[in-house]
Amino acid sequence: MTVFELEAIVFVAGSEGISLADLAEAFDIEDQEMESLVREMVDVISTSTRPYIPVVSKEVVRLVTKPEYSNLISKVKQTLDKSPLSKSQLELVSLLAYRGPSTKVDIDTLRGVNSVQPIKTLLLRGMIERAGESHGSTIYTLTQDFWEMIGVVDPSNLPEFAELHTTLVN
Amino acid sequence: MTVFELEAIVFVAGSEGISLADLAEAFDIEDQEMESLVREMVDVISTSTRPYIPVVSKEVVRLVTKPEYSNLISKVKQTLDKSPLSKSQLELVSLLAYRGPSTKVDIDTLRGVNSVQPIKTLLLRGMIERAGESHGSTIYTLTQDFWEMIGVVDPSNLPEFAELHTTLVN
Amino acid sequence: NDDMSFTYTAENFSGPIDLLLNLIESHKLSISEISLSLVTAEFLEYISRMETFDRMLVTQFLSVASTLVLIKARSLIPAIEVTESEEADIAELELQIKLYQSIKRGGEHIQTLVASGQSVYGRDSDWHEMHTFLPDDRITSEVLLYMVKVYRDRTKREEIPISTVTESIVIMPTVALSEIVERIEKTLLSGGSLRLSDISRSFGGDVRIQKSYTIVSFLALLEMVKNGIVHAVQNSYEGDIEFNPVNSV
Repeated sequence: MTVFELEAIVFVAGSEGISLADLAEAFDIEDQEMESLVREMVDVISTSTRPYIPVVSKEVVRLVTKPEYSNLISKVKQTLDKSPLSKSQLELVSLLAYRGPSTKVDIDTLRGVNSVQPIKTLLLRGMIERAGESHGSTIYTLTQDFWEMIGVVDPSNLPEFAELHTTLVN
Repeated sequence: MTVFELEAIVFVAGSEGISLADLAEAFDIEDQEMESLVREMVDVISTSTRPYIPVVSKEVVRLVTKPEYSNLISKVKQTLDKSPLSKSQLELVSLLAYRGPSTKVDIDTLRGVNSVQPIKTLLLRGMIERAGESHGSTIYTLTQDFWEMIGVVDPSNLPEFAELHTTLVN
Repeated sequence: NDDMSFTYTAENFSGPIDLLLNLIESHKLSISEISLSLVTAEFLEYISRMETFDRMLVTQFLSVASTLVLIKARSLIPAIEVTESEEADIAELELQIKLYQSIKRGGEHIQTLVASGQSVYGRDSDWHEMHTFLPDDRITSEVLLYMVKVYRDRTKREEIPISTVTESIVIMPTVALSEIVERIEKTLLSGGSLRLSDISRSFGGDVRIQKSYTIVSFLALLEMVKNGIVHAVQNSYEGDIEFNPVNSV
């Protein structure tokens, strides 16, 4: 398998992306070999004139446009409503971004207030989505559209991620 | 505007592509200039290692993967498609089954979340299809293949149909 | 202690923890039991002037207030007995503020990212260009039935406005601090003295409500002591506290 074959697949997969595990299965190669191929692809694309870069987040690889095209593209493509987030909406997305997917109960406990309202609004704005249940409480997570909106596709690239994540997870 | 800026926009436009007229209008340049820019982009991309080429058809430009990758792409698609439907996809088909054809707006309102993602996936798996529009919102319905898969000829044969249908329609 | 410039509307703070963190930061303190005891008075001042009557929110503020009063009491009377569960409440409040501080800092980063306009864009998947039906063997009419029922039950649950858990304690905020102050003032001005233990007994009924009223009364009395209307005496080290009007001392 070549780097360009891999790029063709990732191109077709679009913003849904494709997991490294699925790629390894489809091409019948070892996970390790797959990872090194993906690394090679990242190198090739990043140093080329292509207007996008591959991003690997949580074992899923996808192509997104380079940040320098952001203003230009926003003229022709509207994704999420970028009107300012309210204080409680901002707290909620921050919690999910730095802590990871969390149940309603965890969110309420961490914020010290009931979060029904900001959850509803963020669901409708397409910034968060339901992702199953744990102990009878709905789990919420940020959407791909949200990450693309803030221009950070991999959470670990958020400012101060390591420090804030550790505080919030323990 | 540079060739690569143009490529970024066409990339984001996906398989639907973008019309030359829309491009010219968004960037406030002459049609002629736009056409020569598109020609330049075709040259640059065709001679590069990119796994796709720009295609202009009926005044719409889009990026399509090079023919030599077709076999590979179908093979990968088949591997991926064994995956079971996610919870939100299941919820969506269940609602359509018991409620009947519904607009995107109805679906979003019922589920309380934006359903772009599950709709996309279900469309590509051939489980739902578009069936016109109502008040500017696309109507979705389950496909014949779907009903055959679950072995139900008529929705009213679904268990407890009458009662649940009434709940969902009101 | 003259930094009282913030306005008293509920909208300024997303909740009691946000208010506490703001008070601590405005005094350039770090998060600790000591700094919590220092900002207690301002926190209570805020509650007494709160204009919201969102019962849920008031309950949440009062629950934090009760822990703060405990902290304050312990800082004033070191010998005060604190139960294990109260000790845990104090530790939890400190931790909660620290966690909240991280969330708030993360929120600031995200706000900057949104404002910077560095969005990236993906491309819709091309898979659907290839029309093939891809079944999922797990789907049966029973699965559909189950999913619709889960959906129906979920929507029903979401329609209930206030959880029944909070229902039992929301009765409390219906008595305003000012009413209690009035009641205490009446007793004191008629020349009598008041003991803290009498006050809590006078509320009777539910232990939790009794505790809450005692806290509110204690706050009211502290406020009066601060304003020089009332004099407080504690005769023995761990004894009851007796309040007398200043003019009778």
